Amino acid sequence: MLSFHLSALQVVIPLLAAPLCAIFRGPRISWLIALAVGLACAVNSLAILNQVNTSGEIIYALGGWAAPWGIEYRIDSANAFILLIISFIYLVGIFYARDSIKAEVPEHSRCWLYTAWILCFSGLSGITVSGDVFNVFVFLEVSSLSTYILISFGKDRRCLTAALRYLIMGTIAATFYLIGIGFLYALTGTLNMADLAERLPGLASQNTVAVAFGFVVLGLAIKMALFPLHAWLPNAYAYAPNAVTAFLAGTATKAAVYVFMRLAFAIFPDDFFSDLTSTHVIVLAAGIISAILTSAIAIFQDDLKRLFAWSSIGQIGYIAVGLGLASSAGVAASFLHLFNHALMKTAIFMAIGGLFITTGSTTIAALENAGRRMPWTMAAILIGGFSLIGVPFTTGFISKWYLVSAALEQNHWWLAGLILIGSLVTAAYVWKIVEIAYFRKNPDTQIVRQEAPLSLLIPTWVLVTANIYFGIDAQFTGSTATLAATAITGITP
Amino acid sequence: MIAIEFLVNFTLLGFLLATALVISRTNRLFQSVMLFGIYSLLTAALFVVLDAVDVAFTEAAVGTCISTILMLSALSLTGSRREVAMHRKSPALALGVSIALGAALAVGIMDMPEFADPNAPANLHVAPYYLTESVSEIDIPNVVTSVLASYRGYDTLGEVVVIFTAGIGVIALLAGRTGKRDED
Amino acid sequence: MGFIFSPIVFLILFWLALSGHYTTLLLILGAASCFWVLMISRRMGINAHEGKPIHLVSWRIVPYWIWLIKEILLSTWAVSRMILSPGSSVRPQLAKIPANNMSDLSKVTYANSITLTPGTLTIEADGDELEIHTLRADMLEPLKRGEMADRVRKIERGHNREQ
Amino acid sequence: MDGILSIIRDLLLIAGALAVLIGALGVIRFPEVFSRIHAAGITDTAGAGLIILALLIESGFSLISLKLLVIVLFLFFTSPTSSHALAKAAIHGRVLPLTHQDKG
Amino acid sequence: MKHHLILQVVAKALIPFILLFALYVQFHGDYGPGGGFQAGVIFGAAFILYGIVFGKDVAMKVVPPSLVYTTASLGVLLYTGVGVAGMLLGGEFLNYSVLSKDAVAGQHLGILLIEFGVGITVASVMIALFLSYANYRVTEPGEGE
Amino acid sequence: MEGLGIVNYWIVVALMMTGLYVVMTANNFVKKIIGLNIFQSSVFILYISIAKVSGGTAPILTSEAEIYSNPLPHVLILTAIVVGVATTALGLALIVRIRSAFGTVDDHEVQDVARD
Amino acid sequence: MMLSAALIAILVGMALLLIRAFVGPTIYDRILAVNNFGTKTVLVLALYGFVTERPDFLDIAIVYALCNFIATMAILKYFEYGDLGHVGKQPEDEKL
Amino acid sequence: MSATTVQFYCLIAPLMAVVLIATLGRVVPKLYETINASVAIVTFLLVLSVYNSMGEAPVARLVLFEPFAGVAIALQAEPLGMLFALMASFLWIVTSIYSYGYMRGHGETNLARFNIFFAIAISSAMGVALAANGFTLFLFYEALTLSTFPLVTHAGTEKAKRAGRIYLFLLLGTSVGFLLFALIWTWKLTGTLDFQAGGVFDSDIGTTTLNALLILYVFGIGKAALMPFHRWLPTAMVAPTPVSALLHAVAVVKAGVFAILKVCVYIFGIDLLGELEIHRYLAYVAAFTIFATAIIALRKDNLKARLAYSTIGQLSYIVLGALVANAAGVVGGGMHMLMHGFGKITLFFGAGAILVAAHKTEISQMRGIGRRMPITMSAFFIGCVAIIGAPPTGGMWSKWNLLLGTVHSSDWLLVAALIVGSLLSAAYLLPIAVRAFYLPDDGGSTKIKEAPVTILIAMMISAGGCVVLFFAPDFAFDLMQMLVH
Ligand code: NA
Ligand code: NA
Repeated sequence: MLSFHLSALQVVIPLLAAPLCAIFRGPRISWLIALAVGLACAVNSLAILNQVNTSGEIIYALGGWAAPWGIEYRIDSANAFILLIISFIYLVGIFYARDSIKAEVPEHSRCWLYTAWILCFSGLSGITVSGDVFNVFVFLEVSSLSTYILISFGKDRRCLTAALRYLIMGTIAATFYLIGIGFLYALTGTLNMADLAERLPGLASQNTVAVAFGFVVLGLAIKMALFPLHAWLPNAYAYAPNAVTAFLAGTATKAAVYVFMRLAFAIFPDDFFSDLTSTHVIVLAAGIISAILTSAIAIFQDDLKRLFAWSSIGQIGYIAVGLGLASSAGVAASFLHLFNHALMKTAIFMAIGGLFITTGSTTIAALENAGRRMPWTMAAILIGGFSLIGVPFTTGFISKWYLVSAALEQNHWWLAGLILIGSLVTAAYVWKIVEIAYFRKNPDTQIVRQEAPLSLLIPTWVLVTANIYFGIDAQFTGSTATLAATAITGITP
Repeated sequence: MIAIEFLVNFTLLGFLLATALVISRTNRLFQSVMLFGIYSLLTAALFVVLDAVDVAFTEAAVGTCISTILMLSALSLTGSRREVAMHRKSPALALGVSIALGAALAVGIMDMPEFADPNAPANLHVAPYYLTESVSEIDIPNVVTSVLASYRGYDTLGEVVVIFTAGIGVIALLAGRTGKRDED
Repeated sequence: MGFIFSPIVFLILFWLALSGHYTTLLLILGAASCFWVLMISRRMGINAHEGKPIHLVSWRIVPYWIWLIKEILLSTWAVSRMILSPGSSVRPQLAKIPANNMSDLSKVTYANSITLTPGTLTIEADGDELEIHTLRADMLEPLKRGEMADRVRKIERGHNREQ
Repeated sequence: MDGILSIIRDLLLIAGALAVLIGALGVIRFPEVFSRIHAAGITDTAGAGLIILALLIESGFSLISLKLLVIVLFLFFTSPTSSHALAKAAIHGRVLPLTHQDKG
Repeated sequence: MKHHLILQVVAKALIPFILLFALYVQFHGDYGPGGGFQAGVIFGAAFILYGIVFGKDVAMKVVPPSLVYTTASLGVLLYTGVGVAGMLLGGEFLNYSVLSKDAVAGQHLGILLIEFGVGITVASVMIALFLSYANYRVTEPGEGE
Repeated sequence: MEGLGIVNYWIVVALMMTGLYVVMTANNFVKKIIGLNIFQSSVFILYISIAKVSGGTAPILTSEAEIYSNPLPHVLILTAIVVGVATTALGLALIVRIRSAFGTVDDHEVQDVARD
Repeated sequence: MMLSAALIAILVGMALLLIRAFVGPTIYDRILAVNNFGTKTVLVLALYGFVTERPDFLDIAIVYALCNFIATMAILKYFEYGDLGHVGKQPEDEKL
Repeated sequence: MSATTVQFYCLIAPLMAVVLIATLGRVVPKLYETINASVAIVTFLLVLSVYNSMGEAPVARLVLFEPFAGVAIALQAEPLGMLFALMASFLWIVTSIYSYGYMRGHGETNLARFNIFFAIAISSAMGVALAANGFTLFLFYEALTLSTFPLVTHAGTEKAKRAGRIYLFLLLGTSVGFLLFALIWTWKLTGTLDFQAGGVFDSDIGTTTLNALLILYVFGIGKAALMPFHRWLPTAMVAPTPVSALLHAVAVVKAGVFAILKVCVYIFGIDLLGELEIHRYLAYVAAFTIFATAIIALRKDNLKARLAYSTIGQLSYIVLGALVANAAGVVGGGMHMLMHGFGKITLFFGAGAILVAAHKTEISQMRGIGRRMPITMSAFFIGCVAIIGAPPTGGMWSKWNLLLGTVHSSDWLLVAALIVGSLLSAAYLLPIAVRAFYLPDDGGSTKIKEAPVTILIAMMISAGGCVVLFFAPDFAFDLMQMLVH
């Protein structure tokens, strides 16, 4: 019986837990509830992946009403994979949050933070599993609203403006999405994804479909911070509490990317994204420009969180490049990088949180001597940085490999070149950090070993280890990503 | 649509447009809030004309009452009673973006099914099922309620969660305290 | 008599007027709702004297209402003429009129009745005087004569006598 | 009977519509806010009252007419309250009534 | 409390009826426009009127914030709980048909309950919003923040 | 007469443009939120216009009517309205806090203060 | 027919009030316009129900009247004290 | 234990040093070099056992992971790799012995970090040597770059950091920008990256593509220091001498030329390479590098700088050998990898010894130093001879084969470059020895004594190796013959 409800449980569990959190309102108990949700959903997401891989697509009719009249959950390899990423990052993030949040958020606010966090997770899960375009909108808003709240818990007052700007941008994005699906509904009379996919091919020549696609893409591009619609992201990541930043960096934009993929490749008619509208060229161009330009901007940042926030936009750029290639290989590369980037970026932000706890600062200057003061924390940042560059033996390398080969498959040698140049620009900012942490010695200061607390180091290193492990043995991730791409594009690479 | 419906429809739309334009031109904050109240009233009345009574009901309660109160609360707490010039930004970019948006939408609506056409795809595919089957499946006259609460009850759950989330957020931002005595 | 004028009766009547669906479930829900509203009102401190809209049910209210409607129509006519006449005939005035020997409820009834009739407007209703704004000096005259105040007092007195 | 009732109804509607129009005109024409409150009052009282009376006739006696009664009663309670509060707030906000104190 | 006599008297007279109207809207959503959300808003609005006329301190004595926070959560729990009940009784999440032997009766029950959940949450959140705004003390930059 | 119907859509477009313009040009955050609301509610009108059926009536079944407007967009917009008001409440709360933290709710001034 | 005529008359009245709301000049003029606009909307809805022969939606008109009142109260409270939650003494010294 | 698994232990063994240093070293800091030396001996023995089993049957491929379908991290010993592995593991023993004296004599700090990264570097070098495909080679090639980076910047001075920056930028830049690109392109074209005798390309691939690929490979392997990507090498001179030895003789640069040889032999295949027009032009670049660096080296007074430019030139000999695209050239290139390794490490040991014992870095200061440090300078002299390629050192055999290779290519320009280059190397190396032994010292060096004994031992082993290789080059020659047939 449980296996029948797996897909629903992924959202129902957090939805039951969040109000409980708000009823008990204790900082400890709310953390425990959040952690329990994480454990349950992580196991659940594994079970879902297993079920999808063994017995195929999961279809769950909510309320017992069959689609298209009711709302259905529809999970294939693609969203099972995304669900896995979100759930595990959430679990590790919550585990990490306890001590990190303790240092940043006053006790009486913590229960609200964890409630919002659980809600955010339920929203992201809901987006991922849903088979209904309007339901996606609803859960997109659940996750967005809770994200604004989470950001506003930051210590720096600028978190408030960051949250507000994100709120404004996010609402415009959601409204664009709403316009898009409104047009689709007017043309087809349905909101169900599978039903839309069936009905749209006959209408592909109508302008309204193209406009609908444009609005949906635009809305999602804002949500996934695709250049040049990324303006909300740097401040949001920079001023949110560290644990929140770590969680968001690994998950928030990912769900939007997934919806983008689903729409562009599975719902709209074949070749709509690529041949009929040539939108893929725009996405590709935005992606590659972003990958290089925002990495270059990152070089000039003085705050680590800001720096890696810019880096995140750049990495989204790589994901967009994979989408823009509009091929099964490209989408597989995007999926893989979604996973890999979640591992590396979350680990980096977690390590930065550790730095903050011990030094009270996240500026690059605070890294002086960090290589010896806090070797484990620093090593985590370093390995994460290497992964961003795409250094071998890290997941980043695997991502780059898939991406470059997807580009070369279409003989875009110039693109492959640009991707690799992007890596060099990335190397520049990683390097800047390495130099200060390891080679700027201040002979006057006594070096005291002050490593971040174990409760922060353990989750960080779990991710670092995964980063290295999946950098060497990419069989699981690679094949899962390929399966996901196959599921979403319908083409076996 | 009968003639009077048309007339009311267009008059209300005209009022809406005029109100929106004045809001966009005024540099007085309070006036904007007041006019936004009128805007909501008009929207809600329009919804009645367009046969969306449940929506009108909601818009009336939310737009006129709650939104106005929220905005006034915000104004009083931000001390924005003085009427300040609010448009210092160069409008060229904004105008450009708005026009681009308008152009895109214009292209979109050209191919849309005729307004109020009973044979538009939206009125042929899923919706007729609700109108015909909800009698036997759910058996309540208000089809909006049966769709809202049952067929798409999951969306409504999401909606409740959204409002709950907003509540949590405002409490966390403004009230902060958990409300537990021992933690004060 | 006391029972009839108790708030729950008004609530139940209100529910029945609104509902229109008299199924068992809805009647039960209605009863529960009325009871619950009563509880909340009590918690809010709205079970005091003025919580009962006695002016709606006391038979003495009927002649008052009829008289008031007549006054409203008359003054509407007067003000309409001012609006439609060319040029400005508006000569506003502020004045104070006595409102002594009245309960709060009667005072409010009086003040609102004044406002309901176009041409006069209660600005302030604290204390034993009402501050009135009129469109034209002559519109104040009937009020100064105190007819309305007497009629308002009469409702209350009558009601008290009945009890 | 229908004929007479419908004539009464129409007359009430005409009167009510006129009251509403004149009230709105007054809100435009009158010189300052306090006078305008008086004009607006015409809509709330005579306008609303007459029109709803017409509708009461239209609906016959049914639950609809009870709801119409609720509306009109509600308006009669709230509209003077609003007018009063508005005037009070205006004075509080130092908007002085324009007065012609001809005689003491 | 003599300073807003008219407002206070009128508000006292109206509030019970507004509250009852809200409950009417709550339970008649099946037959006409309305339902849990609209009812919640009106219920909340009645309370807000009370708070506006009598002051937030009086309002908070009537409904303490901690109570509102709890009821807001309970509404969501009720909604989700009905969904879970559907699961436990052998249907899908939010399948009301299994709540009763008769599918249509089950639907009625389910809709009644979830609409109630919606109403509770919305009303509570509306009140919570008002109280949060009303209680907030504005500080100047650098002071207390 | 039916041809006129498209006017609904055109005005919706104009409202959307106005709303977005207000969001982008307003310096005051509260005004931005108002613009956002206009933008959103214009989308609501779009949906409700899609749901309108000529000769139809509100989708509350009665014995007298046969044609009803489409209930589905109504349901969607009910949800969207709630989402809108939730966003507004949260946005305004953020603005209130911004006032406390920066001493202003003007976009430019906040940026100036934040830079110091 | 007469119903429709009355409806149109009210729409014209609404247009006039809209002008007042646009031009002001004081905030109280605008509040007045908004409040009165609300009352007119109530009438429009009541009439419209009868015009389209579905008068059973008067609940909406009730809600309008209700919300209009509450919103106006909120606005005026705001203008008297700059604070919606406030209750207190009326500042005598500021009175005329 | 089959040879197949032993290959893996060759990689793991150096990492044992990391574990031991990290655990034991903290307790007994003096054990660092001892650990390193013993682990180095173990590693060498393991390599030797693989070498022994190779004659009987080809060593089977050992697949460690398969990150992508068809592309695995895999090891497979083949002749060229064996030669590299033997050389690297043997010289590591010598370097460990040497660094014991040097690091302590020179008062260096952070020895634990130094030794750990040294061991990782060797492990990476083993990975490069035993890589069964281009993918694995690339992985270990990058690991080598990263693990040597902390060694280059070891001093922590501004100069060291600048050097590190250039080091990382050029090596990572070329490898990520060109080499990775070339590999993925190759994979896309052929579906494999396995090193196959005779190359992997099908006949239907256009020559333009192949030309472009060859360019990408040759310049992408920045460790081979072909001009214009040679700048990292001289600047990396700031590193401690054992590191320079590692960089210049054992691991880094050798990994570069090794990779070029591998690409030429196993990816392109000598025959296909010969058909590509571009190989000739690339050979000219190598020839130019030989000539230009020799001129620069002549003008350098700093000993390590002169040796660095010498290295760049000598590497280009090997690249030239690979690019002339004939058997003799490849044989010469492979052997020169070995011979130059022994020769250059001796020279660097010498430079380090002079620094430790006499605190001198400039050649002009070294007059008469040979009489104070006769053992050091004798060894140094042998190293010079080996680099020049004269008897009685192994360098003669490699230069001879390279010459044969150029002659076979019938390109007289290349022949001339080779000969002139050797003459020039004599011109910049011999004067150092001559100055040390035959010019009177300038008086200030009376206190100079011979270098610490471990340094001397190391130098004697490496210099001895140069001579031994003159008499016993057969094993290397045989391996190279296996390679080209
Ligand atoms: Na409903
Ligand atoms: Na009056």
